[in-house]
Formats: sequence, C-alpha cells, structure tokens
Amino acid sequence: MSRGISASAPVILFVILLAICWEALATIFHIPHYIIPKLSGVFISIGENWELLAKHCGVTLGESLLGLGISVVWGTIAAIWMDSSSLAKRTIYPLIVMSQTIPMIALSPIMVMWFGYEIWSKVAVVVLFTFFPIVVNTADGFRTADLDIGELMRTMGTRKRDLFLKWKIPAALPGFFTGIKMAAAFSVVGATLGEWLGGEAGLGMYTKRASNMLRGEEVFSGVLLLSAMGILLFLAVQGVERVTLSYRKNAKS
Amino acid sequence: MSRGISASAPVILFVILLAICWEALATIFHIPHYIIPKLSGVFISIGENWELLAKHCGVTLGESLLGLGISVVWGTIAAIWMDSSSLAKRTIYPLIVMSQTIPMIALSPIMVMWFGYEIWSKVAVVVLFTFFPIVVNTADGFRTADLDIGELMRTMGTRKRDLFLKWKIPAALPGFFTGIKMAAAFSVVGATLGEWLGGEAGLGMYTKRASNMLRGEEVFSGVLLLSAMGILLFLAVQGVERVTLSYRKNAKS
Amino acid sequence: MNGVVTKQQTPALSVRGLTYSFPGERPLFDDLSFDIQEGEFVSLLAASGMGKTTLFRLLAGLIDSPKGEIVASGRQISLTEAASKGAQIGYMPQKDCLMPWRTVLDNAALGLELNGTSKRVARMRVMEQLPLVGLEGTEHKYPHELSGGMRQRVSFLRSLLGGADVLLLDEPFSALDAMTRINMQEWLLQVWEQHRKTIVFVTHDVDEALLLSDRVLVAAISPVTVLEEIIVPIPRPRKYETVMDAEFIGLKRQVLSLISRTQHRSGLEGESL
Amino acid sequence: MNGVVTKQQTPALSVRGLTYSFPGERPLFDDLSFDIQEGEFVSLLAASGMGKTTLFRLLAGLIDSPKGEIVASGRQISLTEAASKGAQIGYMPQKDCLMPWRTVLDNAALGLELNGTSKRVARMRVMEQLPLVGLEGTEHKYPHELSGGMRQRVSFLRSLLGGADVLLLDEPFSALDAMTRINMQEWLLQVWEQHRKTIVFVTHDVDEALLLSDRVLVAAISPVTVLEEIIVPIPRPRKYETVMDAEFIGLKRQVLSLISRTQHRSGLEGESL
Amino acid sequence: TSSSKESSNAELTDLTVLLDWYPNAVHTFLYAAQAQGYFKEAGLNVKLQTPADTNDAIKLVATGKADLAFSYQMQVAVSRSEDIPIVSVAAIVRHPLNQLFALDSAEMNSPKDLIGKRIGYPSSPMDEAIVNTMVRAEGGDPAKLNYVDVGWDLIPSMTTKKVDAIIGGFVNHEKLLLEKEGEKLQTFDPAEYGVPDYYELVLAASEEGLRNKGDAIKKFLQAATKGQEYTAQHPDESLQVLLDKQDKEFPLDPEIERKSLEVLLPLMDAGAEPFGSQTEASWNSAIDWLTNHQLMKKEIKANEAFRNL
Ligand SMILES: Nc1ncnc2c1ncn2[C@@H]1O[C@H](COP(=O)(O)OP(=O)(O)OP(=O)(O)O)[C@@H](O)[C@H]1O
Ligand SMILES: Nc1ncnc2c1ncn2[C@@H]1O[C@H](COP(=O)(O)OP(=O)(O)OP(=O)(O)O)[C@@H](O)[C@H]1O
Ligand SMILES: [Mg+2]
Ligand SMILES: [Mg+2]
Repeated sequence: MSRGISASAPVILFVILLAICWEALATIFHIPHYIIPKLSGVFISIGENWELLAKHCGVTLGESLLGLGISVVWGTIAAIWMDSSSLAKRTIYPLIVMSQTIPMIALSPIMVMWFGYEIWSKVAVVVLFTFFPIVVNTADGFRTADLDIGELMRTMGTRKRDLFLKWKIPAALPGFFTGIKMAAAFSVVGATLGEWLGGEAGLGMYTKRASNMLRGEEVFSGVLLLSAMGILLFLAVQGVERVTLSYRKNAKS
Repeated sequence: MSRGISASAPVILFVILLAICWEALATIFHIPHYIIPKLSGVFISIGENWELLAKHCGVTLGESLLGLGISVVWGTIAAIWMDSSSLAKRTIYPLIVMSQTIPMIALSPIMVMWFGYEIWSKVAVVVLFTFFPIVVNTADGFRTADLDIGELMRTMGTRKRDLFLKWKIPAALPGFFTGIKMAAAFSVVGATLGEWLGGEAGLGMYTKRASNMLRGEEVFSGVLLLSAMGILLFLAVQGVERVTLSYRKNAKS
Repeated sequence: MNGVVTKQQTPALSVRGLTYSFPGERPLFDDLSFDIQEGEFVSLLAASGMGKTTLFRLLAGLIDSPKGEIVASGRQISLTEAASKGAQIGYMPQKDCLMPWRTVLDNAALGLELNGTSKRVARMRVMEQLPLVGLEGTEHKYPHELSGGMRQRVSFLRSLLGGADVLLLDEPFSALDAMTRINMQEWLLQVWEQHRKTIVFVTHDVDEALLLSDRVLVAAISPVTVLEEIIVPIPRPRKYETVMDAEFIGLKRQVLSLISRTQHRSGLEGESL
Repeated sequence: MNGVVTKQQTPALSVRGLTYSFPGERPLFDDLSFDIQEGEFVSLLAASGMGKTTLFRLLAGLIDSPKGEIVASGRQISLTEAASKGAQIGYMPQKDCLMPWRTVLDNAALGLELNGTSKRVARMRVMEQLPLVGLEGTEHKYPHELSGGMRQRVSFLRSLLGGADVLLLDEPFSALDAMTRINMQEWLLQVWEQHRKTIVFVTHDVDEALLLSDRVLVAAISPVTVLEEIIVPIPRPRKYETVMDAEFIGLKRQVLSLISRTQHRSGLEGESL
Repeated sequence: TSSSKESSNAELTDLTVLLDWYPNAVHTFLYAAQAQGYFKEAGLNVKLQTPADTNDAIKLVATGKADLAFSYQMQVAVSRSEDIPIVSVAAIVRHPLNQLFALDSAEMNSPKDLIGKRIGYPSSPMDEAIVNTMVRAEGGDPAKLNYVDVGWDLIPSMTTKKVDAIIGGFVNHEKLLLEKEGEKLQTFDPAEYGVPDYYELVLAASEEGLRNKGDAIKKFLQAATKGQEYTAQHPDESLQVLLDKQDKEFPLDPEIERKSLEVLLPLMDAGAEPFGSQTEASWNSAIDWLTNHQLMKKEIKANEAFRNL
C-alpha cells in the first residue's frame, strides 16, 4: 500500500502543480470565467451542487458501466470469433474499423430512432466507443499466443474448448486488459457524448447546459468529475489486472 | 497482389451485400430519405458534387495526416521517454489517460482560444484523438521487448542508443503499427469533430452544413467519404506494416 | 525385455513413403518408410538440422505432409484429426514450451488436466513425482525463475504424466548434468517398463542412445531416404559400466561410422583438436 | 600451450567473497572466491540448478550482487557500469536469444555491428565464418526457420565474433550432435589460441570439459562456497582418442567423484538402469 | 384544481413534444399549461423531451417518433423543399430572435460596417444569407464579408476577439448572458434590414400526424393558448413552475429567464389573432427570401407549409 503511494507520488505532485498553475494563470491573465474558470470557483461550484452532481454522476456511471460491460462481452466474443475463423476475421475486422471511422454525431437521428431517448442510446454510443479497443487488443492477444504451446497442447489431444481456456485465454489476457483499460477511459466520453445527443440526466447533459448558460464553473465541475470517473474506472481495471496477471509482475522484477 | 485480392474477397463481398441491403431495405421499408437516404441517392449526390467534395476531402485529409504525423512523432517520443524513465512513465501515463477522459467538446472554447479557427484547432483535435493509441501501444511494445536480448546486448557493451535502435525499436514495431492503425481510423473522426468546432472547409463542415440544411443525401455522402478516407488511411498503414514486418508474416505461416 | 520380443507386435507407428520439404526448401525426407513396434524404445540419431524435430512434428500430426502416410496405432495421422484424436501421442518438444502463467506444479499437471483428471488429483500426482525429477520445493515457481535444466525437467515430467502410450521425446536431457541425466534415464526406463509405453527418443549422445534403446535409427544422408537400423542386443537391465564392454564399443563404432557419413563438413573421430 | 603457462599472468576475472541469492530464495553462492587467468580455458561443472547461469550473469554485470566483488581485467564489474564498459566480456547465454526480426546473417553480425564495424564488413565476415559452423546457405533464414542446434550455432558465432577477450559460454554445444560438436570445439580452440582469449565454459559433458580445458572447476555443494579445481595436464593438441587413456580416465573419475558429492538425489555411476 | 377531477377517469391521449433546446423561458407556457392542468383537461398526456437539436426533432416528428416539435419557420420551409413532410401548426415566437450582435467596442453603426471584419456564424448557410441581405440592404457588397464558422462557441469567439460580430445568437439568451457578463452589445434586427420579419419559433407536426392525431394536436394548441394567456397574466408564477421543475435536473438562472420571458412575451403576442396563428403572407415572404438565396432545393407552396388549426 505504502509502495503504491510512493509510486504515484510524482503524478500527484504534478497534478497539484497543474492545479496551482491553473489557478494562478486564470487569475493573472483575466481569462473570462466562461472559458476557463478559476479552479477554486470550480470547487465551490461542486460544493454547492454536490447533491445534483452526485445524481448525475450516478446516471453517467451507470451508462458507462453498462456500455463497457456490453463491449467487454461482445468484444471478447468478436475477438474469439475472429481468432477462430479467418473468414470472420477478414469480414468483421474491416467492419469494426469502418465503425470507428464514421463520425457518429452525423448519425444521431439514427441512434435516437433506434435506441430512443432512454438510456439505450447512450449505452449504444458507449459501446461504439469501447468495442473497438477491446476487440483489437484482445484479438492481438490471441494472435500473439505462443504457437509452440498451442502445438504441444494439440498433440495432447486437447479439445478446442481447452485450447481456448488454457492457452489462448491466458495468453490474450494482457492484451484484453490493455483493451479494457483504454475502453474504460473512453467509456465516460462515450456516455457524455450520448447524453449530448439528447438526455435528461447525466454529467454530459449537465456540462452541455452549463456551457449553453456560460457557466464556466459548472462546465468544469462536470468535466472534472467526468475525468475523475474515467480515471477511476481505468484504475479499477488496472487493479483487477494487477491481481489477475500477478505472474507478470514477477517476470519483470 | 492477386493473393491480396482473394484475401479481401470476403469483405468486399460483404460490403457489396451491405450496399445492396441498404438500397433494398431503404426501398422496401420506405425508410424516409431524411433518416437514411437510398445509397443510389447518395452516389448521385456524390456524382453531382464531386468537385466540391474533392476539395473538402483534401482539406480533411490534410488535417488528418498532419495530426496523425504529429501524434506519431510525439507519441513515439513520449513512449520512448516513458520507457526510459519510470518517473516519466508514472507522470505522463496518467496524464495521457486523463486527456482521454475529458469530453473534448466541453473544452471547445479553449481549443478555439488557443488554436484559433485555422487548421491548427482541427489538428489539435486529431492529435488528441490519435496520441493515446499510439503512446499506449508503442509503450506496450517497448515493455514486452525480450529482456534476455537486452541483457545480451548489454554484455556486448552496447550504448543506450544502439540498445534502442537494435533492440527496443524492432521489438516495439508491431505495437507501434497497431497503434498507428487505430490512430489512422480515429484521425478522420478527429478532423471531422475539429471542423464541427468551427471551420471553413472540410468534409466535417460539409456534413454539418448539409445536416443543418436537412439534406440527407449530402450528409451521407460526406459520411461515406469520411469513412472511406479512414479505411484507406488504415489500409495504407497496414500496407507499410506488412512490408516492414515481413519477418512476422513468415513466422505465422 | 529386448527389441526382438517387441518385433512381433503390430507397429505403434508406421511411416510409409513420407516425403516432406518446407515450402521453398530442399526436401528433408524423401520416400522414407519405417516402423516403430509397440512397446519398443527406439532412439533417433541424426546431425543437427537434418529434420528430427520436423519428423516428430509430422508424427504428432502438427504438420500435414502432402505425400506419404503416417499411421499411429492403426489410425492415420493428419493435421485436421490431430486435435480430436485424444492423447495418443505424448510429444516433448525440443523447446520447453512451458506456460509462463503457470507454476511448475500447474505446468507439469497440464497433461493430466487435459486428460480429464481433476485439478486436485493432477496436482497431487505431480507433487508425488516432483522429487523424482529433483524439483521438490520448486512447485510454486514460475518458469522464468527456473534454470534451463529445471525447465527441461518440468517439460519432461509433463510429457510423461500425459498418459499417452507413444512418447516422442526430442532431446529431453540435453540441458542436464550427468548425474541428473542418469536419474531421469532411470526413471524413464521404469515408466517405460511398467506402463508398456512406446518411446521414440532423439538424442545427440550415442552412449545414451545405446544404453536406453532396443534399436537405434540413424539418418546419415540428407534428404533422409532411409533410417539405418542398429539393434542393441545388450540384455536389460543394463549398467553404466557397459559402455566399456567390447560389444558396446563395437556398436558405438558402428553408429559413429554411420553418422560420420553425414554429408556435412565433418571432422573425423580421432582427429586432433 | 597449457594451463601452467597462463597461471603466471594477471587474472582476467577475479571473484572475491561473492554471496548471492535471489530475493526470498536460499543462497546460491556463499563467500565464493576464484580467479580465471588471462588466456586460460576453464570449464565449469555443476549440477543443473546450482547457479552456473546465475554466476555468468553476475560476471557479465547483468545482476548486481550486494556482497562480494567481481573484477574483470582489473575493472570492478557492476550493473550500472556494464552498459558503458564496452565489449570486455562476450557472453553466450544458455537460451539462444536470437532476434526474431533479424536473419541468421544479421543475428550473427550483431556483435560486430555493435563494435562499430560497418554493416557491410560485418556481413562479409559472417559470410566467411558461416561454413565453419555448418550454416552455409542459411544466411537469409529467420530464427524460427532454424532447428534448435542451428540456432545455437548462430548464437555461438555471434558471441565469438563479438571480439571480447573474455568469453563466457553457457552450454554452447548442448543441442549439437557429436560430429557438429567436434567441429565447433575445434574451431573454438583455434579462435582461442589465435586470439589469446580467456574462456569460461559451462558444460554437462565431462569428456568435453576435460578435452578442452586447462582447468575444470566443479561446484559440488549448494550453496557454492568453493569451486574444486582439477588441472588437466594433458598436452595440447589433444586427440579424441585421449578419452581412452588411463590419465584421462583418472581425471574423469576424479571429476565424477566430486560431482557425485552433489547434495542432490543422485544415482551412482554404474548403478543398474 | 377542480377541473382535473372530471378528466382523470377519461382516457388520456399521449402526446410527445420535442423542444428546440433544453427547457427555458420560451417554454414557460407549456409548463404553465401542464401545472394548471390544461392538458389533462383536454384529455392529453403531454411529454416534453429535449433532443440533440432541432434537425433531429423535425426528423423524429416526420417519422412519427414524436407528435410535435419546436422548429423554425425557415427550417420548416427548407424541410418541405427536402420532401420532409412536416407542417407548421403554430407560430410561437412571431419575430426574429436571431439577430446580429457586435461588441460595443467594435463601433458599428450599420451592418455595412461589417465589411472587412470577421463574422462568426454556427455552420448554417441561412445565417450567412441573413447577414448578406442586411449588408446589401445598406448598400454594401456581401462578397466582401469574412465569415468564420465558429461551430457551437458563438460567445467565446466574439469575446476572445476571434470574430468581430456574430449571427446566430438569440436576443433572449446570448444577449442577456453577455450583458450579465458586463459586455455591452450592439444588436441589429434582421427584420429592419431587408430580411422578412419571419416567425422565429414554430410548432411543427407531420402531415401524417395531423391526419391521425389532428384532434389531439388541436386540443393541445388550445390548452397551450390557455397556458400562454396564463403566463402573460402571471409571468412570475409561471416562470417559477419552470424553474422548480428544472431545479431537479439543472438549475436555470432565474434572473436571465425572467428577462428572457420579458423579451419574449411581446414577441409571442399575436395581437387580435389567436395565439399561434399564422398568415400566408408571412410564409410567402419567407419562402421567397429563401428561394432568392438559393436555400430551397425546390419550390414549395406556402399554404401547404402551415395550417391554422
Ligand atoms: N518453419 C520452418 N521453415 C523453413 N525451414 C524450416 C522450418 N523449420 C525447420 N526448418 C528447416 O528444416 C531443417 C530441419 O529442422 P529440424 O528442426 O527438424 O532439425 P533437427 O534435426 O531437429 O535439428 P536439431 O538437432 O538441431 O534440433 C533445418 O534445415 C531447418 O532450417
Ligand atoms: N529470476 C529468478 N528468480 C528466482 N530464482 C531464480 C531465478 N533465476 C534462477 N533462479 C534459481 O536459481 C537457481 C540457479 O539457476 P541457474 O539458472 O543459475 O542454474 P544453472 O546452474 O544454470 O542450471 P542449468 O544447468 O539447469 O542451466 C535455480 O534454483 C533457479 O530456480
Ligand atoms: Mg531438433
Ligand atoms: Mg544454466
């Protein structure tokens, strides 16, 4: 534990430095508060609205987690499928790449038509944001699994299921976690964007309305919380990764 | 060459199928053209406006490439830095993750204040979109370089520079390319979004204006071209990767 | 027991007209045929790079040969079948191929696990055997914490516990010191005799080949069209002093003369260093 | 030349009071001291897992030992210095450690390249030497297209061409057949004599150790506190028939008796198989 | 109220209304009608929804995903020329809110002074056409104008001096916000410079919706009219309803909304005509203007674009 703290000391220091710079520069250069508010103002705003913010936080977190969960499940399935069939790989992979090249906001009426104004349109956007990194990295993990181990297992008459469970999956886990970590960071942005496409609640809606009202402090309190949420999700996944892949930690020391 | 064609046959077939479905479903189910226009209508619109589209294509492509280039250079430098200093790693990495969790549209006034309405604000958004996958994947490549080879080189009295050039870099190349491939797909979306934040030209602006004028065919012709551009960039990087990492292709067969 | 007895049984492995080359390379095998009888202990000797490992991979069904036929226990071996055919063949690869995410215990237990043995029982059986390969106390180490010889022993243990009747062992003891090697040899023979396994054994150590085997097969000329056969009529149990016997030395000379015909830049035995 | 001559020179490697254990493990070395003279050919014999590879990594400056001192050519070896000190030590690791993205040619040329030799010249020199290790015609192959023994030879060639004066060779010939091995030994001795190298050689083959070395160092008991020394007074050039000489057999018996004291579940020589 | 009892057992008709933006002062009459129970009395269950933007709203109404949407007169006209079958059923704000803003410091006397300066606008060719018309009306040459598409950031673009003037801001919102920040603004009303005095905000329904739910929509408008009357009489109480409702999601600025409503009420007043009524003349002039500026893909008939229910 104390080791974790000393390891993160540099970044904590750096963040504090950043915060001081922010406050100082905003004060010195008289930047309009609706463009960059003072950090102190942002914290005051958080303090004043914390009940409301907590509610919106919950909504956005729910959307992010739901979308992330769906992406993890389907992304893994897609990666497995791509790994097991080169036909699937050559068909799905380009489609997934394609899905990432489409500027999604252009399609917002379609999203709303299909998924309505309920939580599902936001979840759909989160899935669109998080599916790709999970599939790509997991598929990469599968692809780089040591073929010699696979061959050895085949000579042992291993069934496909066991090949997967005992060879491919452990080999792909590092990539899988890299993918989920990236996806965790993206999920919150996805949820925010989803809320921008139309929503009654969530931090995305909160920041959008605040921005329309020129309330810089509230915009930034939303942004700060969204960013914190993304980072916490990232760290949570990293924690799970550390536990799961403990053998790797040893390998590096 | 002919092998490449036969390898991509499934996806070409699939895309043709998709196109036919699009046209057929739009016709059969009388999907309103302002939600999803008929593909034929989109192509007609492209045909009618191709000169204009070509110009806008050029602008967006320029922004994407410039942003991608900057990300490749700085992303690689950041990855190298993170690899060579654990202090840098513990400081930069969280910051980069943080940068991905910030819903960028909320900060569009800042982008504009810093980068103006010229090409640089768009390039900045592209960089924000593409930096992350490049850093993460390249750093991952560095991290998974075979330590035994590094040790061996150290016993040969290898200077740091050579350790990098002859060990770390070749080892990180696969990850580097994975990162650039992802970044290539993202870059176009980044440029589009950048143009939405304000701009005079580019396909993003074209689609947004078309959308404001409720011209479904033009919106979709923009989206189609953007997507095609993203895919072509992706394929271009993949092509470079195939040539550079030819040793890996053999390793798999 | 000796080779003559086992000759009368059906072949455990039968290779007919095998021809193989890697794409774009010179052929390694050309119309090669041979049999391994059930319960036999056969050593395979050939110079480095002549194709021993490739032959094993063909026998294990890991490469499909377009020409020729390989039959194991009466069943044709092919790439597509390999995965489904059950652990007919226990292959110990030349590289150790340990899983970096498994401890010694779990690596060695892999074969058992895949056979359907419960994890608990598999681990117990491995724990019993670990002292026999001199790895007691290392059960919770990961492969990167082992020495080269220790990794090889884990890999060896894994193959033996796999339960297959035909074992293909590719230089199983190359990284072991003389003493440890003797223990392994002993134990291997014990397993062989008790469980009536068929063993094909690749080694570069002529003494080892002669001391362990019923027959020694030598591939001298590349591409390999024929495997020269040397039957080792020395009765079992054999002793290490046997290497000094005239009969043994005669056999050894025979093997060495076969090997030295290898089309290879070769020094002759007895040449000055 | 023989061991007695080299004894008078300054030590090429000097180890004093070396104590080392992996974190959380039993110690491997405890207050170990020994010297390797300049120009000497010394073999190191120890059971698998006793710490030969670890010792080499300590000597090469790849692990820092908190206790004891290692001096190579008069310079203290430490982890931080290792990278900057130039190719004083040529280490051939037990694993081949070939770069998968380099061909045989470029892998073997690595050491030369790092010495500042131009790529073209380095490649030319490798091309000259490839036939000596029996790898002519494989220069454009990638490591995964090589057999185990071929990989080992590429690694060996790379170490020799590195140009270091002190060579640490960790089981360099373990994957080679008898004939190829003899060629390699021959060539190694040639290089040693011509270029006055200092060689520390790990092997599990007692014959090989005795045939090649001026001295054989044996580690019998773990943790290693002392290396037993056996001087090989057989004059050079030595012949392979020497292994039948009484003197040689006496030395071999001596070595084996040292080894068999290893605290290890050990079979005795001559035990029945 | 007493009337709610009678209708509570009757079957209510669902009606989804898409707002043009998040709920603000311009929607006060709907919230007032809701609170006073006028919708329920009319047998309606009204659901107010905020879409991403009005383009989405129109499409959703056209496809029957919603019944009514706030839109703009110009947008309805353009939609019809794109074969999107929607019809304006009420003019909510009868005059332009979208005006040309410049900072006082820019010292402009007329839109003509914009020549050589930079004008920010939000990615809509319509806004360009408005300024062009205004400049031409003053005798300037629109070809000499510098337009900068500033996307979503109208105010920051002007206050950080990236542009000298903006079009696309509303007098009941952006202007008030800027004044609250202490910026002095000059505003130019397009209607005074050659642009038709168009209806800024209208309520649109689809042709199909009018056929199927025409009655409900009519009832809705009647209830909304009562809501507007109530709002005009009790502006503070009505506004409070809106503010209270929004507090649970995102608190509005009461001061701004109060001023906004003050600005809006006269602009929403139809005088002698009933609330929301539209004239063919207004539609004709808007359509003509759009046609002159090549903003219409094809000609449309004014009398099909709107309906007074
Ligand atoms: N994947 C491959 N692609 C191309 N050539 C290969 C491949 N694998 C092996 N070879 C070639 O096939 C030949 C035989 O290799 P193999 O590994 O079977 O030799 P081996 O007899 O096991 O040698 P060793 O005793 O050194 O292990 C070698 O010349 C090698 O270069
Ligand atoms: N990274 C490590 N972490 C922990 N223990 C280790 C590590 N590397 C080696 N060991 C342990 O140190 C001991 C010595 O290992 P080393 O590789 O030096 O043996 P060796 O003498 O070279 O054996 P071999 O002949 O089998 O190669 C072994 O018991 C091994 O388990
Ligand atoms: Mg082999
Ligand atoms: Mg070792």
